[in-house]
Amino acid sequence: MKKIINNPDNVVEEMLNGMVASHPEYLERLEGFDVVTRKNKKSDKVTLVSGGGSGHEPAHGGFVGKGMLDAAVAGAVFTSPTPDQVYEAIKAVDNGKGVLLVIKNYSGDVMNFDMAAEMAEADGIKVEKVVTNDDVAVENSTWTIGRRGIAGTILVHKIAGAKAEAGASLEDVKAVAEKVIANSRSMGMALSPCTVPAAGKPSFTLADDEMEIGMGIHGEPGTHRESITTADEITQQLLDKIFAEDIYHSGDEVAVLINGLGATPLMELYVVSGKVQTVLQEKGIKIAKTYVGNYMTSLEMAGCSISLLKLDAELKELLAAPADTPALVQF
Amino acid sequence: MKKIINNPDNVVEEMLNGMVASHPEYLERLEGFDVVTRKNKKSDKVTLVSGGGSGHEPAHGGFVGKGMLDAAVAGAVFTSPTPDQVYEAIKAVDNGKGVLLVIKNYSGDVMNFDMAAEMAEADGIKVEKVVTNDDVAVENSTWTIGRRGIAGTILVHKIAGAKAEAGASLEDVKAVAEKVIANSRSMGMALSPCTVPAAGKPSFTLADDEMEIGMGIHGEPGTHRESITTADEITQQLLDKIFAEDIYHSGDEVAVLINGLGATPLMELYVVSGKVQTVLQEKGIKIAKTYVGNYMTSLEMAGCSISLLKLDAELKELLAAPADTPALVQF
Amino acid sequence: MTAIEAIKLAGQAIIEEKDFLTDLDQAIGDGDHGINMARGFSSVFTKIDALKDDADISMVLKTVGMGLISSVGGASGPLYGTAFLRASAACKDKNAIDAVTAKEMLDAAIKGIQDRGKAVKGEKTMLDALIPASEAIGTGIDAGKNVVECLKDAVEAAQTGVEYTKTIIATKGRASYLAERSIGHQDPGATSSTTMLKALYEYVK
Amino acid sequence: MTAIEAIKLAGQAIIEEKDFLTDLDQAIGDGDHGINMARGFSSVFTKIDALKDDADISMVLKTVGMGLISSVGGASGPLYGTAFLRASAACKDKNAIDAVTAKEMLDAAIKGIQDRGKAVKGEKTMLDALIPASEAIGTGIDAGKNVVECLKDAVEAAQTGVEYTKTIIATKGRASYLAERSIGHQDPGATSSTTMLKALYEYVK
Ligand SMILES: Nc1ncnc2c1ncn2[C@@H]1O[C@H](COP(=O)(O)OP(=O)(O)O)[C@@H](O)[C@H]1O
Ligand SMILES: Nc1ncnc2c1ncn2[C@@H]1O[C@H](COP(=O)(O)OP(=O)(O)O)[C@@H](O)[C@H]1O
Ligand SMILES: [Mg+2]
Ligand SMILES: [Mg+2]
Ligand SMILES: [Mg+2]
Ligand SMILES: [Mg+2]
Repeated sequence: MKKIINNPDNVVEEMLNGMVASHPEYLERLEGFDVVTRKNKKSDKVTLVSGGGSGHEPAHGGFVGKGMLDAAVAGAVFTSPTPDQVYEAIKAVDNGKGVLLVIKNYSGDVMNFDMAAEMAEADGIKVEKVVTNDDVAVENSTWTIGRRGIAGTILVHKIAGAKAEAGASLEDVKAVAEKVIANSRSMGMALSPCTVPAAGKPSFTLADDEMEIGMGIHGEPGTHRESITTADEITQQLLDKIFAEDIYHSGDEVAVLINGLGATPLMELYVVSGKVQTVLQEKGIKIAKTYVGNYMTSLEMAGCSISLLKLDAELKELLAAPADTPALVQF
Repeated sequence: MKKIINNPDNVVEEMLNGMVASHPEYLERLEGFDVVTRKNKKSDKVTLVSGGGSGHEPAHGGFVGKGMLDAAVAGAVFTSPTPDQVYEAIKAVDNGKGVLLVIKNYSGDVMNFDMAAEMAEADGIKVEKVVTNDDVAVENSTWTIGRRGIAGTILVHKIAGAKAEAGASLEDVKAVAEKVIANSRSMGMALSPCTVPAAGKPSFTLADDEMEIGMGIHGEPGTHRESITTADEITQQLLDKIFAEDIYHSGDEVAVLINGLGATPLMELYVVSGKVQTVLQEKGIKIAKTYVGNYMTSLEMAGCSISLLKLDAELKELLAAPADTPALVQF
Repeated sequence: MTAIEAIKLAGQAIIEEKDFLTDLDQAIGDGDHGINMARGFSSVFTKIDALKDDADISMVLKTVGMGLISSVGGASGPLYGTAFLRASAACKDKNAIDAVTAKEMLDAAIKGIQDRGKAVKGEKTMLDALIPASEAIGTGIDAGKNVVECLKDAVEAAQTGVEYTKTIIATKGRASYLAERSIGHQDPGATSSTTMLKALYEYVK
Repeated sequence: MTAIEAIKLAGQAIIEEKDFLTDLDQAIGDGDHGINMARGFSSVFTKIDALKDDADISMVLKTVGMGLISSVGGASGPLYGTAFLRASAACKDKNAIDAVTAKEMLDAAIKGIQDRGKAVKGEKTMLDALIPASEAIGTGIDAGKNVVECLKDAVEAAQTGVEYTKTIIATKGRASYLAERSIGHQDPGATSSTTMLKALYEYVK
């Protein structure tokens, strides 16, 4: 395991300290908790709290700021934060307008955030929850726990955050978050695994000529493994799986997120993005906005995910709205 | 070699196409050349052209836009662009106010940009050059070719770009760029090498417990190799080398750039940044602004560099000025 | 027996199996189950050490439950945490645990896990160790066995349950993403449940 | 000889040595010298194929120089490009190259490389092959040798120069960053210069 860290058991603490110290204009640490909150809180808006295991940086602390999240809760690496941490985050940001929890669909995240919501509600805080589930690598059926939440979650932060910033009610912020969730899908692949610092060894192993398709952002094994092929073929394969969802059609307008998993050169992400643009154009799908970079990473995993979000007028406007956070600035 | 590409011989072309297609609001491709230019050109300002080998993305194309560069020229991977490409970039952006070339100090870059400047001057275009040389891993003496230009170059783009955007003359823009160069120093280390696509094999090899100190951003071997140690010790070592330059003293105010080399998790960069903040604080050096992320990468190299820039009132104001580019937005 | 000693043995057994549990979770999950549970029990140890000497069994279990909830995270944190809290409630004011109380406690724990996690038997979770264990205690009670004998049967049933998890597809938890490919692997949570039961039995036997 | 054929042989020799040159550059540079030069000559081939049949030596060399400048990049692009342009100027209107002209051309090339790169002999660059080569031609001329004999001596001198680069510290180019650690490695540019001289000699001999 090669990492620039001091101590696997202290890495989240040091990372959070470093993050807050690096961005004092944006972030504050909630004393005693693994929670970062927005520096210049606005007191008259619905607040958004998200979070999850650490190791996905800049998610989620990097998206705390104007027009996105009000607080992010950081669990141990790849492990959902505990309810008390989430509860403290909710209490820290609530201003009476209500709190929306943006939860990625994993059993652990859902249960821990649920417990926190119960604790906050017991205090009389209005709490609503949305659960993101954009990862089409995983089957969605009543017999499974449903699709996972991956990079598409960032688009929920962006759009629901903009809605809240604009002064919408908790119900309306939740509704627009649900709309993003319904209209976004993602699919990913990896060239290499990642190593949880405390585990000290990679989550899976791949031969020199192999890639993993549909793995999870916590190093969960993928749907299958195959020989590495060209960027164009990889991109087409990921897009085909997304298109199989029957959401994106000719004439639609979408946002695209080409997400690096942590160790992917931007050069490669741009090659993929170029192919995505071509394929969508051929399908008659218009692209309103493309994001390319590391948004929801998996430590030092090499690989990428592609996310599409179908836009309507409301989503398009909110996506374009200003955001001012350490990891995403838009004006 | 594991990469998400189609063809090593075509990767720069596809990358540039993908970049421009992904950011049509910011970038245009100069037809027939490996040059990206700013979309909404301002006709009454000094223009800035930079560039170098590819493989350092987002540098330099990602920094083309308002308040930074007007054009970036992309050479083959890790190879300086040819004079004709640079010449075309100069011609494309010049509006009569003059062009500043921001060149990283490598024999190849200096010679190719020099030739381009001669060609443009022969056309009657006013051209000035600055050569960045922030890398303290390399000795600077009259007997060597001097220090290399690495991540600190981005701070030149930012500050000289802001000066130009504010309407300063070519002489003044050049002067402030020189001031940044005189006051910025960087030092880097790597946990892993990188592979030039056309070469197909890594630039150097490191044992599982080794790190390379002071390597170049093109995979040039470093000053030495040692056993991997803690993030705190690595950070201290890099800072010690920077402090040996006798530029940064108690009472000074600086900007900090913690630069990932391409495959470094943001988590690790934040651990390093946290330590940098502590060390500077102990030395009585104030930090005006910290940047953390992938700014000047080396393909999929794992590792980081630390850059410091000593600020005066002018530099501080220009650093804080707005920028709107694919890779750096500030308002 | 003192409840604190028993918990310490269970926790130590988990900490000893940390790497094994993590390996199991790497194969079909995200490779943190051992790390999570070890972190949880380290934190629990500090908390029970701070308990008054006269803390009763219910109080100890409540401390364990709260401690796990606030330190484990992931899926197993709320599940085991809730399980210990419910077991605590099921033995309120008891100073000794007979077989019937043991079954009541285990059933309460199982109910808690199901309330939170909505899983049933056969979904490749900790329940596939715990439900058979509870059934075995029931059978033991019917056969007139004492609590130690019942616990012995429970451990055996849980171990059989762990073996059974190798044969089935996961439909709850992170392993469910693997569908058919989860077959052949034993469930980390069922394994850690069995480890704790076994430590308890070793202590009382 | 036709100049085009000679250039093609030199270029092919470089393309054949692409991996070797790149390996040399990986050791003390950035590992692209072979890639750069091979890309350059591929581009040059297209350009000289487009030349009129009656193109003279000077015209061919000019085309090579311009072609290398606009396709190689890095340090070697401007250096070799300038070298060929200067050699072209030095043989203007000549239809055959005798030993004296050959030396004039090589000296012009060397001067071009020095104008651009500011290096002298002993800095571990291509000059450590080219300058001895020129000196050897001079000695050959003094000894009354013809152009082929002179070229043979030039190749030998260049090869000795390449060996010599192994023994010295680089003070120009990317290898200079390595200081003492550049010792023991031969310079990629000196090697490619020698490769081209050798191909030329093989062609004319
Ligand atoms: N819904 C559920 N009901 C019961 N047990 C579950 C459920 N989901 C997961 N588990 C158990 O949790 C274990 C995984 O725990 P752990 O690895 O600590 O959490 P995570 O999956 O969040 O990383 C699984 O092996 C399984 O036994
Ligand atoms: N200033 C210089 N003068 C002469 N030759 C030089 C100079 N700098 C570099 N070289 C030559 O260029 C070679 C490297 O070329 P190449 O690898 O293509 O360029 P780069 O160093 O830009 O990657 C060196 O081996 C050396 O022979
Ligand atoms: Mg987990
Ligand atoms: Mg080069
Ligand atoms: Mg797990
Ligand atoms: Mg080179």
